[in-house]
Amino acid sequence: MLDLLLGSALWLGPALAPLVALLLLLVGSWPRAAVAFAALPALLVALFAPTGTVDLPWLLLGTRVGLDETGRIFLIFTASLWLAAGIHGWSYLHEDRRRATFFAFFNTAMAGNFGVVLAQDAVSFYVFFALMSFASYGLVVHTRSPDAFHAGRVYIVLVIAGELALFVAIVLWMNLSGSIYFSDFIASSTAAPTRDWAIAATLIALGIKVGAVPLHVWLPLAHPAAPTPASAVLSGAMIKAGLLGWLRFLPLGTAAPGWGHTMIMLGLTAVFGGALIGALQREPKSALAYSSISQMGFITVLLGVALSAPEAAPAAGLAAALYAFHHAFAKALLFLGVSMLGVASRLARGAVAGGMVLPALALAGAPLTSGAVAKAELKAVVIAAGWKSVALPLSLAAAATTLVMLRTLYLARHASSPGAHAPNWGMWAGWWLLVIGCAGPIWFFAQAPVDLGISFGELANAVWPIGLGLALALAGRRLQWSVDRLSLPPGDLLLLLLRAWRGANFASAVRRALPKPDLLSPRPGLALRMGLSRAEAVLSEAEVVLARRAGLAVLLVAAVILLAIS
Amino acid sequence: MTADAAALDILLAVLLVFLVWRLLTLSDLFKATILFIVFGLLLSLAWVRLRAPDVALAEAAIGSGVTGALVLDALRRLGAHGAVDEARPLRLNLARLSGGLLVACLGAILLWSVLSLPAGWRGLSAEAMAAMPHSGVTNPVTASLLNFRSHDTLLEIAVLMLAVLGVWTLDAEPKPSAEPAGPILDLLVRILLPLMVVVAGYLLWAGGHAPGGAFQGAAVLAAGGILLHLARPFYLGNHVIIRLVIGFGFAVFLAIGVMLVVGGGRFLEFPSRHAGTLILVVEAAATISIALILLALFVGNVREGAGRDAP
Amino acid sequence: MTTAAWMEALLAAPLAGAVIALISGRRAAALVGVVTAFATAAASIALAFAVSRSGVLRYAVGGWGRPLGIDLYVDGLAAVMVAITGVVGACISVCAAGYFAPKPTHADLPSDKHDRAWLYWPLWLMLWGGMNALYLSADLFNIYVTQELIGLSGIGLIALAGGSAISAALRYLLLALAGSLLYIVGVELLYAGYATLDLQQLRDRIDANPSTFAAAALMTAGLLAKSALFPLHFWLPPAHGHAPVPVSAALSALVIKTGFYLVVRLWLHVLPGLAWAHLATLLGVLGAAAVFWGGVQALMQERLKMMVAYSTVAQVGYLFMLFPVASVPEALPGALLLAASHAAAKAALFMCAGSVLAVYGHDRIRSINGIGTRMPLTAVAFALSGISLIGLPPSGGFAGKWLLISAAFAAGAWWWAAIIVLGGLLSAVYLLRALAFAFLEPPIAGFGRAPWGMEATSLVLAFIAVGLNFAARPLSELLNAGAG
Amino acid sequence: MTGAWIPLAAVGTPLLTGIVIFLLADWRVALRTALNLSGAFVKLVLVAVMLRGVANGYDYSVRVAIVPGLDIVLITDALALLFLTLSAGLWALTTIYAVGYLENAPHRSRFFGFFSLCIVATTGIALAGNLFTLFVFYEILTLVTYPLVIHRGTREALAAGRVYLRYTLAGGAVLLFAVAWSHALAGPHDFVAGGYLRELGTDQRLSLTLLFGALIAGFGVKAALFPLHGWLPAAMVAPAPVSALLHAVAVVKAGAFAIIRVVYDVFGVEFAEALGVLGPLAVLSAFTILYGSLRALAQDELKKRLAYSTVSQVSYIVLGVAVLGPLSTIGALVHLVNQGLMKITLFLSAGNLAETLGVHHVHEMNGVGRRMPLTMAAFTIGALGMIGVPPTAGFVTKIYLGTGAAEAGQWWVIVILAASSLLNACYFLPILYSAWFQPQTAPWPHEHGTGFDAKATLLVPVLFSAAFALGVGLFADTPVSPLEWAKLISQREFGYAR
Amino acid sequence: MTTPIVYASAGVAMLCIALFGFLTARHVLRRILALNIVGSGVFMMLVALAARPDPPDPIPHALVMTGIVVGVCVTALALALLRRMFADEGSARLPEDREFG
Repeated sequence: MLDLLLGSALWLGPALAPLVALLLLLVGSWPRAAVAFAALPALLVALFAPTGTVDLPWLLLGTRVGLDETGRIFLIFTASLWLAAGIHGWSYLHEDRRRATFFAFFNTAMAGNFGVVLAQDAVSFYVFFALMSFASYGLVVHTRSPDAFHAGRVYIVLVIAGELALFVAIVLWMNLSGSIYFSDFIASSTAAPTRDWAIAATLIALGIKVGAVPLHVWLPLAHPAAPTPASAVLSGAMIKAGLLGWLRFLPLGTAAPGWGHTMIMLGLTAVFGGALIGALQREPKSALAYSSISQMGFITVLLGVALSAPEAAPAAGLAAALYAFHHAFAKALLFLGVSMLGVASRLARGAVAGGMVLPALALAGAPLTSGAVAKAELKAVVIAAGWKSVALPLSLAAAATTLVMLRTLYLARHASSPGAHAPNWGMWAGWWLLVIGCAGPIWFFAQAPVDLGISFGELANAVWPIGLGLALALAGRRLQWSVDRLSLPPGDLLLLLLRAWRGANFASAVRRALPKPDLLSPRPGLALRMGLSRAEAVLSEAEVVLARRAGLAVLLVAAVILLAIS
Repeated sequence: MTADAAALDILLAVLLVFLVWRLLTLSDLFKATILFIVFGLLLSLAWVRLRAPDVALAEAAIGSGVTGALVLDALRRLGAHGAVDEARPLRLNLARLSGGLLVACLGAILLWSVLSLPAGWRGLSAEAMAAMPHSGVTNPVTASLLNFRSHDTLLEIAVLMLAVLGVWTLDAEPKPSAEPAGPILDLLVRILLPLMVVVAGYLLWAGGHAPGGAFQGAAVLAAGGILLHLARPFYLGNHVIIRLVIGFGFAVFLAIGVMLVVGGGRFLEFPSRHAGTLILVVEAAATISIALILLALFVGNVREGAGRDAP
Repeated sequence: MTTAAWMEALLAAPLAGAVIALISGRRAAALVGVVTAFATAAASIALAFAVSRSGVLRYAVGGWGRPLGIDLYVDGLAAVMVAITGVVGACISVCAAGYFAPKPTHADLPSDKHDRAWLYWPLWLMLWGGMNALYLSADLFNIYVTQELIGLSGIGLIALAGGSAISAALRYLLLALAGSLLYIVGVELLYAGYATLDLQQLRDRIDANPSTFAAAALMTAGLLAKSALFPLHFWLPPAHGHAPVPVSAALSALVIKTGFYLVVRLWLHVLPGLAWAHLATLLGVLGAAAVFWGGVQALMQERLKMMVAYSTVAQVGYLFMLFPVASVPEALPGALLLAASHAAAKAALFMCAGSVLAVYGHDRIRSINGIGTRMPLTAVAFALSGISLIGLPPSGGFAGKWLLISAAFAAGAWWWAAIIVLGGLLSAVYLLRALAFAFLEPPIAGFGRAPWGMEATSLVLAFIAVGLNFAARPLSELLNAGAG
Repeated sequence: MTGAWIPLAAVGTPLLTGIVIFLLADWRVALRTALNLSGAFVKLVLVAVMLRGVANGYDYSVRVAIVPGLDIVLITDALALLFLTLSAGLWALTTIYAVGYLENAPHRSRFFGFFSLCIVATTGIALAGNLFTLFVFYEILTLVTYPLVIHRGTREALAAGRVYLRYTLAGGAVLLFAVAWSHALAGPHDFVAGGYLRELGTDQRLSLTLLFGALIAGFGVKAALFPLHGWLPAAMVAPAPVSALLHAVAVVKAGAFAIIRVVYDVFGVEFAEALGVLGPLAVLSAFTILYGSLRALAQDELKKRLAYSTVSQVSYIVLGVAVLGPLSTIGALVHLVNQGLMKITLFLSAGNLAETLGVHHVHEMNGVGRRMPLTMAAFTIGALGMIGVPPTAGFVTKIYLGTGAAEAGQWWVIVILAASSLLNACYFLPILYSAWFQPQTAPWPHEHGTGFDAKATLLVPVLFSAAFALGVGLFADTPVSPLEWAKLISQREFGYAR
Repeated sequence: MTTPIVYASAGVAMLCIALFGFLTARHVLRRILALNIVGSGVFMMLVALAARPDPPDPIPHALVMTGIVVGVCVTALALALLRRMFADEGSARLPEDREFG
């Protein structure tokens, strides 16, 4: 009993805390600010709680929550990001009259996100995932601008699609394994014909959240549309929920080479496509969003490798978690920086700019950054799994990342976010928290007793793509390629789709296609009425004739009766 | 059976059929009605030939007499316009053809039934004869009517009452133009009326042992009333006296029937010792009622001052 | 008291009441009528109990016995019919006491007729007595006389309404007379063949020869004309539609059933020796045709009373669907239950129409908005009796139809079941079409009041019609008591 | 059994309430309300007693003979109680709601009288122990709901009532025929888990198939299966509590419940499968699901949209029945309750909007979330549940239907479920979007009062039902939840069938 | 034995002719006459039947007498109705027969 209570408190509490904190919004002035710290329990649990699981059979269809090592990594960065974004956001939005609304959605999404990390069964995962996804809609459309609504619409459509796919995936996995617990999923038969369908559904369902090509179209629209703190968690934390889902659902450790290859191809496409399109953006946040697509492409490749080579799966899982960790802090820091850079005072601007270079470098994989470690780990796994051919493109991708980072910094410098105000203490606090998170690993690695094994070769390996990127950027500048002229609006594939659909609004198409009155609802039409009155005339006439021939009728009946009985 | 008797029968039969044919095809309904009365009288003859004098009397008095008078009276009220039927019954069309065929088939079957009857057909005559000593009367027809099948007769009197009630429910009719009674009619009434009352009384009394009985007597009585009405039109209305007299016969009959039950017997079970008396009482009461009923039917629902003119 | 005593009472009481009412005239007729009605109704019910307790009884009127005398005979079938007549008759009497009250309270009877309204009572009691006599009789010719009694009193009652009821009454009279004559021809043929008029003796003596066939055919045709089975129904709607309300109720609810009863008696109890399977089918087909014909006609009527009258045409059709499945034991109870609930429901419906007529001054279906608000009792009665007529559960109509349908299935003839079901739908269409207007807002202001007792009586009858749902079991027991 | 009076009392309580209410004058508000509520409460208590008893293995069956061999039978198996509990609970809610909704409306006694009778019929259907009893109460239900549908008395309402009757009576006629036929085939027989017609074997395949078709056609009218659904949107002219009752509790559920009885307890699901009738039924219901959703998309009138949504949703139940297997059975059964809770929430919320703001159409709903946050919150829960968003009630259903379909190898059903959810989202999310994220663009059509949200009598039932709709999903596996009952029933069905 | 047969046959003939007359007639008065004659035809068959044994069977006689009386009642009522209808509507035919010749 005690275990149960303790377990619930430890492993379900973090997810519930943000929801409980919402109650604070109802009360008076100062305690409301505590809403911003709703992620603190999660962080504490992530850092100090033991691993383990607890079963709550009465909840949903039999809930199992708990913490495992992968979950811990995810929870650490997720909670940190939400905490930083919360603190930052509370101050960032202090003039916004919809701040309470914002935090309602923010905390709900936060709860969902933590729940996703802590869930150990498919159903509660699904519940928290939905909670997170739907609540995020409120973040995306927070500004209520047409752009935001457009982005929101695209977002929600894909959320729904993702939910459906996830539903299908869960149903199929449950059918395959006979259980709703992730721990049983792996054991499910590899021979079952539906396994492929299950994997496909999983890839689609969570790929939407991850921003995997070609399901990424919502991401460059939605992430920038949200207020910056929300963008930070969307791009930094929530995007990883999809990744975690992959880790949880996919049968890593069993072979699915076809799917592995597909994922590698799509991942590489995302890596390069995302970066290049990102480099052609006009909005810093759009560029960052594309960068996220690109970065998640790395992880997609990693998981693809794991699926095609089962023995690499454990290492790949760890590498993916590490990469996610690194990307989360870096991307969140960049987003916050974007909102602060344009409006900060000169002195502060330096600090912010400096703060932004750090994650930019990390993303590009510069030595000594978290990115370098993560990338090294990633490449090691890829190479170990026998995918040497992929290693080179991955290195090259760093050049593309450098490009997009440069572009971002360039745009951020010149961007002015309308309505933004000078950073106040809360914003700084959140920002610093992320800086620590971003730089911390460096410190951690520097202190590490083990040899990091950073050889020159590896160093060079890490640096040359950055150099290439810089060179490309400089060359472009020299050649006066006007990025502005070449720029692509965010949304790429979606735009094509939308163009195709324009003028053929779906709803109105449906409306046109279906007959207006119900096919079968009876409308006693004019024809029927006329028919009735005609029938009436005929019948009345018949009765008159009968009456006139009354005797004959009687005799006829008698005759017929006689015939019938004789 | 002698040949001339047979010839008479055949002649009578043919005549009857011919009359029927004529009266149904004549366009003048007045003539047709006269033929109908003649037909009724000839029918009485036929009943006599069939050894049914009671029926013959009833036919003459009621079937021909009263009905004829009623029809003539109705015709008079319909006037010249209403008395003409322009239909031509012989003009054939499909309906008539099929009707004719059906009727012909019916006739064939009925004829077959008549002809196929075994020669020794007895009916219930033996049973009736055996029961006669207990019936209280000696005329088997009276016994049948008022004892064996008294239930029928009770209801029959009810039917008579109903006819009057039915006539009373109708709106009053316009008074027919009062014609002064001729002196001959007046004389006839003066002579005939007492005679008719006597004849009626005789018929009633005779009913017990000879042809006659309540219905015949009542018909004669009613005929007297009709004559009187023709000579000096009067209107009956539905005063309490009239109602009492009309209901009297039926009430007495029913009361006796019920009394017999109360006395421990069955409904209408006349004890054979008192059967004759009871039957006579019933017949007497019935005669008065039936006479008035028939008269009321003839007089109709015409009241002085209450008449409404036809549109 | 014994079965015999109740039989005597049932014969004598209404007739005595009639003659007393006749003699006592305008002032006391209604009182006499209502008292007699209740006494007769009580006797009817008592007879049913007596029969169910002690079985069938043959009673020789006058003590002669068949074949010379006239026998009365009561079995379950007769007792059921008498009981139906008794209960519904009592209700109709109560309704009539208000309707034919000396003071003019209603719109459809011209005021100059009020001084003749009391004639209703002797006529109605005669009618009732005639029906009792008919049901209890075991003699072919006696039955003829009772039919005439019924016919003449019915015609007199219809004529009470005057106006266009006169020609309707005349038509009815001619047809009834023609039917009676055909019947008499049949009686003659049977007497010629078997020298008896007693039903039971005929049953024992009957054999198949042309004149028997002819007799059966002629009698049946005559009876069908009187029970208004399609296509001999044409006289019914004008007559029942134009008669005064209690009269319509009595005719439609009760009188029609006499013809049906006689056909049942004839074919199930007297002539089963004849091979009549084809006839049974024929009657069923005519019944089915009646169901549809009457239903469609009812749907097209503009006047409530006419609609109800045509509904009778349809309902008679159901009864005749008994014959093709009569070999199944459930069929007869089913048909009788249907007859009983139809009697109650139809009487109730006519009274509802009468109430509407009295309150609104007309009975055009399209303009009776809001009777549900103005006359809730009537609306409820209408709805309940409609439910029974349609055959929706719980109602006597439902139980009856259910039994008939079961019988149809048991006889392997599902199509009769289908027809019964479809016919129920058809009746739903026309009844609910009318009923819907009851709820239409805003209510039209009426300008009269329903005669006292009419609304209440219609409600009682409607409840009876619904409550008959639970009568199936006692009814079959009563019928079995009759058979045993 | 000594407890036999309890089911009779369960039927009798609303009956008595209804009759007494009919006799009350319209202005006796307090007395009527007290009667209504005490009736509802007594019924809840009775249901609770029975629930406890049945869980402990008591049997409360009652048998009343109508004709020799033809009985009215009331049984209290788990399935009966599932439906009964739903009806009892929602009766209470809807009654409270209706009291508030119909304040000062005319003909209230009539309304509440029929309302109670409606519950009588529903209770009867729930407890019916044989096909005949089921049919009888089913027909009674038709009759007593008709006055509710045409309660407003407008010509439009009458037309709708006509449509309603046309469908239901035709269905009833088919049913009468079918029930009688079943008696002819197998004699009167009580419901038996696993079915009793299977004793006939598949030799009579044709007639049994036709019988199945006739029964489904008859019950399918109320369950609004595809070609027979036309009455449902038309019946939307009725007052909101009626719509709620029609859609959530009484009518459509009665149809669906009856279909469950037919498949499980008359034919037996495995025998039905052997006859090959489940496949067509599944296809039909799947088509209905999609058709209803597509139609709902095109509706601007809120209640009409909800009505078509019902058409679609009720077919989930039928679909679950038609897919062979314990899991889909659970899905079907639990949806019986879940759909009821969600739909009643939606309808009551819609009623609140109409009553408080005069909002009847989707295009009038811009910004309504700010004006009536609680109502719209309830609506949102209902709508998300309809889509199947976890952790609402609808999600539980879909999971079970989906896994059931997978279990049976009917993969296409999963596609149907997904497609339907998508369509549900397409017609519900725009509503939520306008309500929550759009500013008010036009004055409310008929605003009554300026208080917070709707008045309490309207609001409380909505919130309760919303809480239930959420709760049965969130706490799906608690011991007393509908899901557990559904599992019990499914176990029973498949336990016996094997 | 020939007398009864002769009259019975005449009765049959009367019955059939009158029945045909009833079928074809439109004027109510003639129809009433026709039905009366149909009745007479039946009665003649009955009485002819009764005349076969010796002494004659009294039962058919009783039946016929009852029939005659009932007949006159019906005729009287029919005539009264006819007069009423003629007074009200100006025609001696039933409504359905009025427009035809």
